[in-house]
Formats: sequence, structure tokens, C-alpha cells
Amino acid sequence: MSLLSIENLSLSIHRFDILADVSLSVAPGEIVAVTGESGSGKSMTALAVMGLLPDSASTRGRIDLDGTDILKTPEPGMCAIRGQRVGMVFQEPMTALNPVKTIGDQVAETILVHKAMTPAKALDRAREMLDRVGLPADRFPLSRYPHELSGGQRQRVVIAMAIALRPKLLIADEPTTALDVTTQAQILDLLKGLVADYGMGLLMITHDLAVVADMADRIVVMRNGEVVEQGPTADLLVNMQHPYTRMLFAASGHQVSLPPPPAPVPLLQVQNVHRDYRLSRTRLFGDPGYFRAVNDVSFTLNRGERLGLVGESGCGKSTLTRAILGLENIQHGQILLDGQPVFTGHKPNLAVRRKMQVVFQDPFGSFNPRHRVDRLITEPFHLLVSPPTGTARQDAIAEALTAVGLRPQDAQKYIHEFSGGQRQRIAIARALITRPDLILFDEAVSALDVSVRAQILDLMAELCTAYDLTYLFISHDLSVVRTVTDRVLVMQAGQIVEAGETADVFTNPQHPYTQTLIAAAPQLPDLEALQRRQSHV
Amino acid sequence: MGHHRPNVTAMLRYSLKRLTSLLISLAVASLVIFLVIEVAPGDPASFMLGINAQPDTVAALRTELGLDVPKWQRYLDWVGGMLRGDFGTSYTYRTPVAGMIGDRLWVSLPLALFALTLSTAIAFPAGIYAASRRGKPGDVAVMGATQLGVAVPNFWFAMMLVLIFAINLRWFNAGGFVGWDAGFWAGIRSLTLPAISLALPQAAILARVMRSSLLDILGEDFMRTARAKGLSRRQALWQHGVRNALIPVLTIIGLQFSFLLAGSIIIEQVFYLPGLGRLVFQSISSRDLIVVESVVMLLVFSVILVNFLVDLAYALVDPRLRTRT
Amino acid sequence: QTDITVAIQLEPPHLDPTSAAAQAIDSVVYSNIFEGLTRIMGDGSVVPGLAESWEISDDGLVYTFKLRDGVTFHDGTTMDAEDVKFSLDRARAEDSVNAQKALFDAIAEVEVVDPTTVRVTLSEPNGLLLFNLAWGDAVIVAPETIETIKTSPVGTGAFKFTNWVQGDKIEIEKNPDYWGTPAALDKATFKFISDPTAAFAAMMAEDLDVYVNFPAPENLPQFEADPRFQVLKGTSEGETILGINNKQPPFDDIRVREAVAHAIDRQAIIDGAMFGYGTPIGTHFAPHHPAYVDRTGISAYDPEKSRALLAEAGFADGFETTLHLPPPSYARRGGEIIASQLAQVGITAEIVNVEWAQWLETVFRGKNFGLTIVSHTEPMDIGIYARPDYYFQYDNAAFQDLMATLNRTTDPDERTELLGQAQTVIAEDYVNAYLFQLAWPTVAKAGVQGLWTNAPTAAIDLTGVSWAN
Amino acid sequence: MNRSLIIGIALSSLVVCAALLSFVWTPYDHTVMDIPAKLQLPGPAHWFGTDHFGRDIFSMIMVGARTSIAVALVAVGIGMVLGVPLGLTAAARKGSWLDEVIMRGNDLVFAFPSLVIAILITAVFGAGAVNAIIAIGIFNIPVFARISRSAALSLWERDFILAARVCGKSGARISLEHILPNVTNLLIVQGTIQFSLGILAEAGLSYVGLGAQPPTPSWGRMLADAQTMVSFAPHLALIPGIAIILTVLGLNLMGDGLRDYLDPRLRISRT
Ligand SMILES: Nc1ncnc2c1ncn2[C@@H]1O[C@H](COP(=O)(O)OP(=O)(O)OP(=O)(O)O)[C@@H](O)[C@H]1O
Ligand SMILES: Nc1ncnc2c1ncn2[C@@H]1O[C@H](COP(=O)(O)OP(=O)(O)OP(=O)(O)O)[C@@H](O)[C@H]1O
Ligand SMILES: [Mg+2]
Ligand SMILES: [Mg+2]
Ligand code: NI
Repeated sequence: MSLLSIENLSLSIHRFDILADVSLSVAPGEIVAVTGESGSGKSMTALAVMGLLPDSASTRGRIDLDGTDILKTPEPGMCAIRGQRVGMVFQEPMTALNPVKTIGDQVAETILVHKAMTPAKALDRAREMLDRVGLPADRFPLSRYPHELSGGQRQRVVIAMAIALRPKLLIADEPTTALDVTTQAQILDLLKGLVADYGMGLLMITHDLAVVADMADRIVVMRNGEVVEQGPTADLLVNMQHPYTRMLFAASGHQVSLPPPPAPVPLLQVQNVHRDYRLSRTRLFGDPGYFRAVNDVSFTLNRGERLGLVGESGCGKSTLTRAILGLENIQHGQILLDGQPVFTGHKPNLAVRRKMQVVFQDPFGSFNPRHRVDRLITEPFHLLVSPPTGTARQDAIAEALTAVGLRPQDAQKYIHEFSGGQRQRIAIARALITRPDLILFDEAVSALDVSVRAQILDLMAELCTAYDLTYLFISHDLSVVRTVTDRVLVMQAGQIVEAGETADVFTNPQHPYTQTLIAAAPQLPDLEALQRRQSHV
Repeated sequence: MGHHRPNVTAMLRYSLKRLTSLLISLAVASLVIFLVIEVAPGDPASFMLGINAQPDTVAALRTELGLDVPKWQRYLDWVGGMLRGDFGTSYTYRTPVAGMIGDRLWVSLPLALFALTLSTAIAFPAGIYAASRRGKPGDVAVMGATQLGVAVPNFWFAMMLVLIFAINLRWFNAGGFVGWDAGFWAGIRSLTLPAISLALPQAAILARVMRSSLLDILGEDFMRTARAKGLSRRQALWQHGVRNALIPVLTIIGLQFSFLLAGSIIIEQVFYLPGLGRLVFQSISSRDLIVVESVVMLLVFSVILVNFLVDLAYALVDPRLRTRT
Repeated sequence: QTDITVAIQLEPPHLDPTSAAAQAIDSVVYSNIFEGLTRIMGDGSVVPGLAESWEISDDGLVYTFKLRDGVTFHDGTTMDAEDVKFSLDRARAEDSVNAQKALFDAIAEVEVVDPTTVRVTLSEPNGLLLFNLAWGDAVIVAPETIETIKTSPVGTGAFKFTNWVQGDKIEIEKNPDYWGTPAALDKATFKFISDPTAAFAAMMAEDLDVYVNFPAPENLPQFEADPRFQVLKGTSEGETILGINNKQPPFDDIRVREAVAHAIDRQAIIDGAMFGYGTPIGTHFAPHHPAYVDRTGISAYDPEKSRALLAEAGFADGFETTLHLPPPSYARRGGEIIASQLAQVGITAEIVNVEWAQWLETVFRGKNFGLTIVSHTEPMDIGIYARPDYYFQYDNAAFQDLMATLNRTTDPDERTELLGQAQTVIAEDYVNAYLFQLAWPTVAKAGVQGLWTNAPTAAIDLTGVSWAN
Repeated sequence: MNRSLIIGIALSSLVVCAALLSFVWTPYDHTVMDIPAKLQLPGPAHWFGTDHFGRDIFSMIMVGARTSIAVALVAVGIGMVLGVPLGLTAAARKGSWLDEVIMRGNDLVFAFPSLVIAILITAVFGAGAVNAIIAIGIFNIPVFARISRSAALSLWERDFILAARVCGKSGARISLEHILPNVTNLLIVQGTIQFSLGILAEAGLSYVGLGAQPPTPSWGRMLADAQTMVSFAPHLALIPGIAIILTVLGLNLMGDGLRDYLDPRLRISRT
């Protein structure tokens, strides 16, 4: 007997078909993971179950929740179901809570809105729930406001709200995507524990196949609004039928091979760097105080070397990047590129700047939407003493675009005419066009779908061969760092806690922080091993 | 994070910082006002004595009024006096400026408050209603009305109100202020038409802001969270939307205050209310410099003060600001 | 009913008539609160006031005033010769701030003969002395209360000052100890409403009993048509003129001034700006005065002639000048019409709207103007044409002699003759363009009686006002 | 194109056309007085009637549109030309003393109600259209400075600005090349709104006698002149009032429409 069963659900918005004949079911105590690339309709499926679809959506099919036909239940009926019989956790913990209400009130509200208890009892229950999700009373009183909590803590509050009335079904839409690996591991454990304790059904949406493989009892793979394949986790992993499923798993574990690095000649030297942010004054004439975002960081990056920098959110990676780029002054130590200081006060030293370029995380925010691609990628020419003009410029543009797998004609388009992956290629083209000695990749593939990410990683490997790239690759995603770097630095709270050959650090981490980081990172199961084992049985 | 100071000190610190910049603004404002007004042509003494006066009489009066001391000294006297709460003596009326301003405040302040109350009382429900009916006929009607309200010049609206309610229907006085001596309700009555004409255009703007900021809030993730808990649209709107939407609305109320003052100067003119606005006009035409300076200073002060209070109000509405340093 | 609410346009700045020019002060206090040795009546005649009688020496240099007996100030102290001497000496002192100090120029000495007799000695004969002493600026004040006169005036009049709510109203009440005929009213309130719309509405709503010098002539027909009200169509002492800067080219050429005069259609201005209220004048003299001579013919509306004169003066294509307009609507509206009439003969007059203070500074003191419109509300002020430094800068020795003679002349007939001559001289010299005598319309409830129709001074004399039952 | 934009453009261009047409043609000369024909009601000879001097109101409204538009337009221009560079500079030097000075200066100007600025200016220089323009213009400066600063600040956070900085471009150059083009939409929308506020402000100033001086017709002054006559000639107040309302309404609708039309969020969803 299943708790939730979706039968042939089709959905369209403004005559655009979003879902087509989606069928899946969740049994009590079961964890069902829905996966697939961005835009495949995962969230829409979840919202359909909650009855929270956009007004303009029209549906066909049937969603049966514990005997109730959701699609036929009128709004007041749905209000009674939501929160009571089905709870939901969303992706963005930073914005999922009302900033002006205390967490206690927000958790208790779930109870009060269903008039399940008296206000005093509801607060007791809220307390109990917060304790259960790992927010103990002594450190997290009910009177806390959301902004006083970290992302992971907020996500716990959201979960506490969703389970306050012990719903039979919990839906979690990418509940950990915005979180650090360590926090992610904790939240996933929490969810698993709740399912076990309360016997809830959990419909979990995620695009992270490692998480899927680790958590789910059953897997549903979606693409373009359709379910392409579903089945019990073990079965599905072993006998992937659909090529898309296979591609997805292949791309997730994608490995590239880099050419061997040349003999070490120092290019970038970072010596005892401190970067302090000034805090606002606490007293009128008092010392404002500082926050040290980068603390005594030293390392050397050799010419032709691919260096990784990993660490969880907020540990100071981007701050260090900006300091290396010479965009901000540092308070102590020095950063030398080819023996020259990178920061030269208000007037940048173009001779040094010329040797560096950067690729940022967000493919949507990295380009001025009002300029054409040719203008965008030739912006670094500003650094040159005599930038190429006329046909030389055209040739340079064409070459750069070709190098990243685009066509020279694309130079005349605007950035909004490209997909995320293409944009990231353009960003790389921009970084390459002046042939800099050093490129910094700040989370350059983090925002991309697995399949696109695999392509970009391939591109980077190719470019390493073609152009002898030297780069600093910054990421919180360990699996990616592992494949595109020769050496890796591990950063925690502004400090480098461990450095070494990538393979060594990953297989034999020394520092406890590195150890937790690696332990927390969800691992894709070794599919071949699984299949081998299956076939032996 | 390890910095959870009690909210009170955070509030205090926040206020103190704002207070310093407030004081600097006031100092600069006083200098600007003084310089501008002193440069303006016209002499209070010759104005008071009229066209038959003899030059030596005018000179005698200038001495009597203290107009022949150096400008910088007059400035220091003026500012120093204000700090002690003494605004000086009016040239033309020969009475303490503080007293004159005090009398006028009893008209202007109630008018401003009345108008502000009225406009928020109209704007909030209208904005919330429109936002909750987005795109439906109710919304379209409210938005059409506000669009019109924004376009109507308040003084013209005032003229029309006078024409209809004072001259034709005779429900209200066309102008003048009966004074609070005549009783609270009589006072309110004579401020009603002015307050309405000030409030309605204001309300139109506020309603629009309220609606759009609510609509922004409706798109926020936490509204979806609230709905996922089982709150109905209406409950979510009231319990989670309104307070958050208040933040931009407060900004607008603060910014609009300056418009409200400018508007009330004109409206006082239309209804012949003995308020600060009229006092400015009156004293500028009689070159009662010290009164002009003091009233303008007071108006500027009130704008700065209101914006200061609005900043503090933010902190009340939005807990994030209480700890932000 | 024994109380009355009277509205006027402007609020007095303070209540001392002897140290400011504001007409509003006289409106409230003259003859109601303060009295002088002589006083002006509603018909313009000068009658005994606090001086019961007087004797004039044959050479016209010594005036001996016999004061009324038993006159007390509102604070109970008696009014005697010492008070008179104090008041007159204060007004003419070196550091006096009396706006009409010139009224006392002729006085050489004031002596107390006995408590009820005062002797005033002149340095030269002055035909206007008794009239001058009747001005509000010459009222008798008490030395003991001079410090507070501006806010709580103490006089000898039939009413006592009781209360002033600034920005709103002044209240006075009957003085039971008045020496003369007591007032019929027990209480009177002056309200200040300068806004014509508010004035109209307040009157219509019967919140006011009387509005003296109603500011919007366009609304008067509505009151006339309404049986609840009466409209007293009086005239004021205000000669409304288009002031011409006689020293500023091209106005230093009499042909240009004449051209300006002929370009102006007085009736159109009276109709357009004053909605018909006002009497055309051809010289600087009030038509209701016995000595008035009609000189409008000299400057009749004749644009053809005007253009011819301009051509003759070398301005066939016209010229540009400024027209400074103070705030009253006779000036602002009249100015618009005049600018348009001048445009018809080719004169471009740029309108510059100014506040009174600016007008005094730029026009009156700075003489930095071409044309201006102003109503000269002082009574009998043709003498200003004898002051070459006066803002319109008319400098005619013959006229100055004429005025000197007039000042020394005390015989009424002779004075009339001289005044007639003076009127003709300035009209023929086209010193200014004379527009109209400003009307003084008073709107009152039908039952109010005893109000002055005309305004020989700005006073609103309530001593004779009462309600008909 | 949305409905607001279409109605807004229609109304605004009607007013602009009337203003332009008035340069070459009006039914009557708006300065000519015909006092015997004063205060006529709207009729075939005078479509909108005549005023208290017998002038043709229709012609005055047409020429008055010119005044309103000129004053408001120039005032918005002043506000933009001075305010936008200030705002962009403040954003480019965020947190520096320059930013502080600019923003505090802004607050200061903002603390003076527009009418008070106008009163002060006219007290010194006298009343007139130019001074009305200056007063409204001064008031517009902080509006544009604020809006361009806050828009610029969020742009400065964007990666493409960081990329430009990596390419060695100076703050001024980035402001011109990257920030300005990306705030123009916002400025156009705000400009339209300030334009309509300018028209209201001009009317208000003229109403209290601080705006354009006669014989230049102005809607605000027509209202002031009409004030004592509404009880017997209401059309004198109604017609200029409606002219103001329609103009401001048109501009506001256009502003709203433009905002929707130019909104990048909406545009991205279209492409
Ligand atoms: N409000 C909406 N109106 C119209 N189309 C929408 C709306 N919300 C989502 N869509 C479309 O529906 C499709 C499915 O979206 P959905 O959010 O379910 O994807 P997803 O699988 O959750 O992707 P992601 O992993 O990025 O969250 C997408 O093509 C999206 O563009
Ligand atoms: N301008 C700033 N002022 C004050 N503190 C800052 C500022 N910028 C960053 N920080 C703080 O410095 C620390 C390091 O920030 P940084 O952006 O370098 O982190 P990160 O490692 O790049 O994180 P993420 O993975 O989230 O991008 C954080 O705690 C952040 O809050
Ligand atoms: Mg999704
Ligand atoms: Mg970062
Ligand atoms: Ni903390």
C-alpha cells in the first residue's frame, strides 16, 4: 500500500508542457529520490503534490495521497493537508524563513495553523522539534531570529517546521544543495533518522547522484518532464536501461586526464598573507575591530602547474582570489607574480595584471548583458600596450572562440543567447584571449549541470594540453578538484591547513579537517564493482 | 558567529551613529539657510516703516532690531540661541520666535499627523487588498484609482473640495482654523478638508508602494514555506507578508514626509491655515529673516528627524537591522 | 447682539501704531483703542479728539491744545499733558522709529502748560498740522505702558484690548470708563483672512459679520445679490498709479511718459482687474476730496496718439522696460492688463512680481525699475511729488515751490486753489500714469450699521457700530 | 507593449503635440485680452471658454503645456546630469569619504522640502520659470544620485564588473562602460516619473506664485487666478486641473509601462 501515488500526471503552464505522464509512488518509511538535470520538472512534480502549483498551471492525471485525490481537493482542503499530512523542505535555507519572525514562532505556526494544540503546547512541541533536528535549547532559544543562524541551522529549522505535526509524507526539494559538504552530510543523516523514527515517506529531489545513491530506496530519473527510468536503487544502478541515466551517472563521475606538469619554476608566490575586513564601529570613537578572512596564507604556484584550493563556504577562498588578482590590498605579507607585487595602489600595474585572468562561478552574472560577445571577450585587451585591431582582432576573437568549442560567428551574439555551459566557455575564452600566464577559476563549474560540467572539465584538460595552462582552481566540490589539479590546498577559516599532491591528500588526508571534509563528501558508488557483484550473484 | 550582544546596545549604537550624522546635517543646513536668507534682498526695517519713512528712522529701527551687528555674529547668536531653545525675537512681530512657531506648530503638526494617519489608513488596506487580488478587477480598480490619485495636484484637489464641501454644501469651513480653544472636534473639523487633500494623493502613492512591495514579498521563498505549512493565501499574506512589506513602505513614508511638508505649505495657503507654511510665506514677504530662518530650520529638522525615526522604526520592524553593525 | 466679528486681510505685526507703517495696526487700534489730539471722521473731516479745543496763534506757529478732563487710560491712570508731550516728543525724537516721522517735522517744541493744556510750537506754519495729529502715528500713548505697547496696547479709546491669538484673531471689549459716548458693542473680534476664497466662504458661512476691504471684487456681486448681506461700496485714499521712473531713459522724455499714459485704457483695467470697482483718476488726488479736479481728459486712452508720440521720441519700434508688481491683486492683475495694453503700442514691459520688501528695496529705495504699480494709500499725499528723491524721481522746482506755499497756507479756499493747480501740473507733466482710486468695499451682514463706507484712513472705527434689531 | 505604455504614450504625446503645435498655431493669441468677453463658458467660439481677462483658455492651455514640459524637462535634465555622475561616483568609491560626503550632501538636500528650496531661491533671485527649474532641478539631484548609486552598487557586486577590474579598467571607466548602460533603463523609468513630478511641482510653484511669470501662461497660475472665481466660473479651475491630471497620468502610465517593458527579468523570460 503506497502513501503517495502519482499516476500519469501531466502539467502545462500557458500551453507549455512541463510534465508528461509522470507516475511514481512513495510507501511509508520509504525514501524515493527524484533526480535529473536542471529544468527536468522535479520541483514541479513536488509542488503538484503540495497543491502549490502556479495559478496558470493546468493538470491531468491523479495524485493520491493516502486516499485523498490532491488534484481534486479544493484549496481549503489543501490547507488542511499541507503541514499536517505532508510537509515540505525547500532548497534555499537562507530565504525560506521569514526574517522578521522568531524561529520558535515559525515552527509553532505549523501547529497553530492547524489548531492542533494550544499556543503554549505548540511552543513546547516547537522546542521538542528543534531539539530533535539538532538545535538544542541552550544555544538556540525559540526567540532566535533566522538571520542569527547559519545556513545549515536554518535548514534544520525548516525541517523542524515541516515535521512538527509528524506528517506522513515529507517532500524535500534539493534540501542540501546550498550547503557545505559537512553540513550536507549532517542534514542528510537527520532526514534519514527522521524517516526511521517516524516512519514517514520521504520524496527527495536532488541532482546529486552521489546523494541519491547513498540515501534512496528507490530512484526516479526525470528528463524534460518525463520519467525516463525508475526502480529500486540497487537494481537501477546495476541495470541502467535508459541511455540518459547512463550518461548522467557517467558525467557525474567524469574524470579527465591532465598532461604532466613541467619542472617547477615559481610563478605566483603568496607569502604570509593576511586580509582583514574592517567591521563597523562598535562604539562611536572606539576601534572598529577587524575580521580576518585570510590568515597567514603562504604557497607557491609553479609555472604549468594546476593547483586546487578547497574549503567550505566562507573560508576565504574568494577573498584570496581577489587579493591575488590585485583587486584589494592585503594587510600583511606579499603576493608576487613573476617577482612583481600584484597590488600597486589605486593605479593598477598593467604589466602584472596582464599575466592573470579569472573565470567566475556564475555564468549569468559574469557578462555585461549589453555587450556583444566580441566586445566581452576582448575586454582583457585593455591590459595590452598595443591591443590588436582590425583583422588581427577578428582573428584573435575567432581563435579564442574556436578554442573553447564555439563558432567565430558567435562573436556577434549577445550573452543571453547562450546556455549556461556556453557562457562558461565564453568566460574561458575571455580568460584565454591575452594568453595569460595564470588563470584563476573561482568555482568555475559549480553552477553547471553534471553533463555540462563534464564538458567544461574536458575543455580544460584539452586547453592544458594545447596552451600549457597554469591555474588555480577553487572549488568546494572535492571530486572536481581531484580530477583537474596536480596539487591541492585545503583551507579552513582563512588558513591553509593542508597542502600536497592531489592524489596524496585525497587518499591519505593528514589534517582532521581534511579528513572530515573527505568523509562527508558523498561518494558515487563504484558502479562497475556493483555490476560485477550483481552479475556474480 | 559569536557576537550576540543584547539588542538594546545594538539599537543604541545604531541610533548613536545616525544621531551624529543627523547633527552634522543640521549644522550644515543651518549655515546654508542663514547664508541664503541673508543674501536675499529686502530689509525688515524699511518694510516695517513703509514708504513714508525717513532714512534716519529706518537706521534707528535697524539698530533697535540689532540688524547692524556683523553677519557672522548674528549667525552665532542665532545658532547659539537655538541650542538653548531660544529662537530669537521676530523683527516684525517683536515677540519671541519660539512662541510664534509654537502656536503654528499646533496647527501644522496636527495637520501633518492627521494627513499621515489618514493616508496610511487608506493606503494600507487598499494596497493589501490590491496585492491580494493581483490582476483581478478589484486590483485593477484600486490601481486605476491610485494612478489617478498620484496625478492629482493636491492644491487643485483642495480647491475642488472647497468648492463642493465648503461653498456648495457648506459642511466645512473653506479656510481658517477655529483654534483648539473651540474644542477638539471643531479643530479637527477645520483640519479635515486640508488633511484629506494632503492625504489622498499621498495615500495613492503609499498604496502603490504597499502593493508592489507586498507582491515582491509574495514571490519570496518564505511565503512558499508558509503555504507549505498549511496557511491559506490570506493567512500567509497577513502573517508573513505585511510586516515584511512594511520595510519599503516605511522608507517611502520617510521620503514622502518632505513632500508632505511641501504639500502642507501649499495646502495651508489654500485653506488659510495659520501653520508653519504660512508663517514662512508671511515672514519671507516681510523679510522677518530670523523667523524664516528658524522655521525653515525647523522644517529641515523635522524631515531629518522623521527619517531618523524611520530608520529606528526599521529596526523595530526588521530584527536583522538590530544586530547589523 | 452686542458683539461683532470683523475680518480684515492682514494681521497687524504688532499693535503700536506709532512705530510701524502697517495699515493693519491702524485698522485694529485707531480710535478703538488709541486716540490722538484730533481725529479723522468717516467723511474725512478732522474733529477734536483728546483735545477738546485749540487755539492757533495768528502767525500760525503756536497751537495751544486744551485737553479733555477726566480721560483715563485703560489701566486707570489719567491722561494728561505730560502724556501728550511724551507721545509727541517720542515720535519726533532723534532715535524715533515712527514710520511717519515727517508728520512732526514742523514741530519745534512741545510744552506742558498745565495738566490739561499743551503748547505746540512750530518752526514754520503748517496748514496740515491738525490733520497730521489725527494720524494713527500721532496717537497719545502712556509712558508707563510703552514697553508692552506692541503686544498689549493701553490707550484711551472706547475699547480695551483683551486678547490676541497670533495668526488668528484679536479681541477687544467695551471700555466702561470711556470719556465720550460709550461704544454700542460689548465685544469685537478682528479676524485676519487674506485669502479671498477663504474670505468669501467664511462670509457666506456667516462666520464673519463684517469684512472690511474685501479682497476679491469678483465675488462682490454674489454678496449684493444675497439679502443676508450688504455691500458698502466705499473708496479709499489709495490713488493707484502706474509709477514711472522719471529719471530712467526713455522715461526722462515727457513724450514717452505721455505715450504710456495714452496707451492705457483705465476702464479696461478697472473692469478687468477690479471687476468694475474703482474710480478713474487723471491725477494724484482722491476724487471724493472737495479739492479734486478731474484731469482724466489729459491722459485719455488713445493708442494712435501714443504710437505717434513714441515715434516722435524716436521709439517707433517701441522699447523694453520692466514692470515691477507688488503682491496686491490690483497690481498683479492690473499689471498683466497694462503690460498687454503697452504691448499694443509697442512697449514691451517685462513683468517682475515682487514682495513688498523687495519692492521697497529695488523700486522704492534702489529706484531700479522702469514702471511699477502701486496704490498710495496715505491721505493727502500729493506732497510726495515735491520730493525729487521719491521713487518716481519727479524733480520740478515750480511744483516744489507750489507745495511749500501750500504747506504754509492755512486758509481753506486758498488751499483748494493751490491743490487744484498742483493736480494739473503733475497731470500735464505725465509724471505717472494715473489709473484709478482704489475701491474700499465692505461686506457686512444686513443688520450691521454705523460702519464707515469710505476709508479716509485705514481705521475700522467701531465706536459707532451697532446692530439693527 | 502593454496597455499602460500605450495609453501613457498616447496621453503624453497628445500633450507634447499640443505644446509643439502652439509654436505655430493657437486658436487665438493667448496674450490678447478681450475684457468685455471675459469669463465665457466653453462654446463654439472659445472651446474652453475665456478667462477673467477674456483670453482664450484653449490657447492658454496649449501654451501652458509648453511651459510645464519645458520646466519639468530641464529640471529632470539637471537632476540627471548632476545626480547620476554623483551617484555613480559614490558607488564606485563605496565606503570612502567621497561616498560619505556625496550621500550626506544628498540627505541634506533631501531634507529641504522642494517648496522650501523654491522659496529660498525666489527670495534671493525673484520668482520666475528659470528659478522654478533650478528649484525642482536641485530637488531632483539627490533622487537620481540615490537611485543610480543603489543600482550601481548592486552592479558593482556582479562578476562582470570584477572581470572588468581584472582587465585593469579604472572605476570611472567601468562606471561609464559597464554601469551606466545597465542603469539607463532604470533612469529612463525614473526620469519619466520625475518628469511627471516636475509637472506637478511646477504647477504647485506657479500656484503659489513662484513659477513662470505672466504673460507666460502656466497651468498652475491659471489655477491660482481661478481660485476666487470657482464659485461662479468653475471651468477656470476645472480645465487646467484636468490638463495637469491627464499629463501626469500619461507620464506615470508611460513610466509604469516602460518599467514593465524594459524590465530585464521580463525580457529574459521572453527570449
Ligand atoms: N512558474 C512557472 N511558469 C512557467 N514555467 C515554469 C515555472 N516554473 C518552472 N517552469 C518551467 O518548468 C520546467 C520544470 O521546472 P522545475 O523547477 O520543475 O525544474 P527542476 O527539475 O526542479 O530544475 P532544477 O534542478 O533547476 O531545480 C522548467 O522548464 C521551467 O522553466
Ligand atoms: N567585504 C567584506 N566585508 C566583511 N567581510 C567579508 C567581506 N567579504 C567577505 N567577507 C567575509 O570573509 C569570509 C571569507 O569570504 P569569501 O567570500 O572569501 O569566502 P569563500 O571561501 O569564497 O566562500 P564561498 O564558497 O561561499 O564563495 C566570509 O566569512 C565573509 O563573510
Ligand atoms: Mg528545482
Ligand atoms: Mg566564493
Ligand atoms: Ni555568532
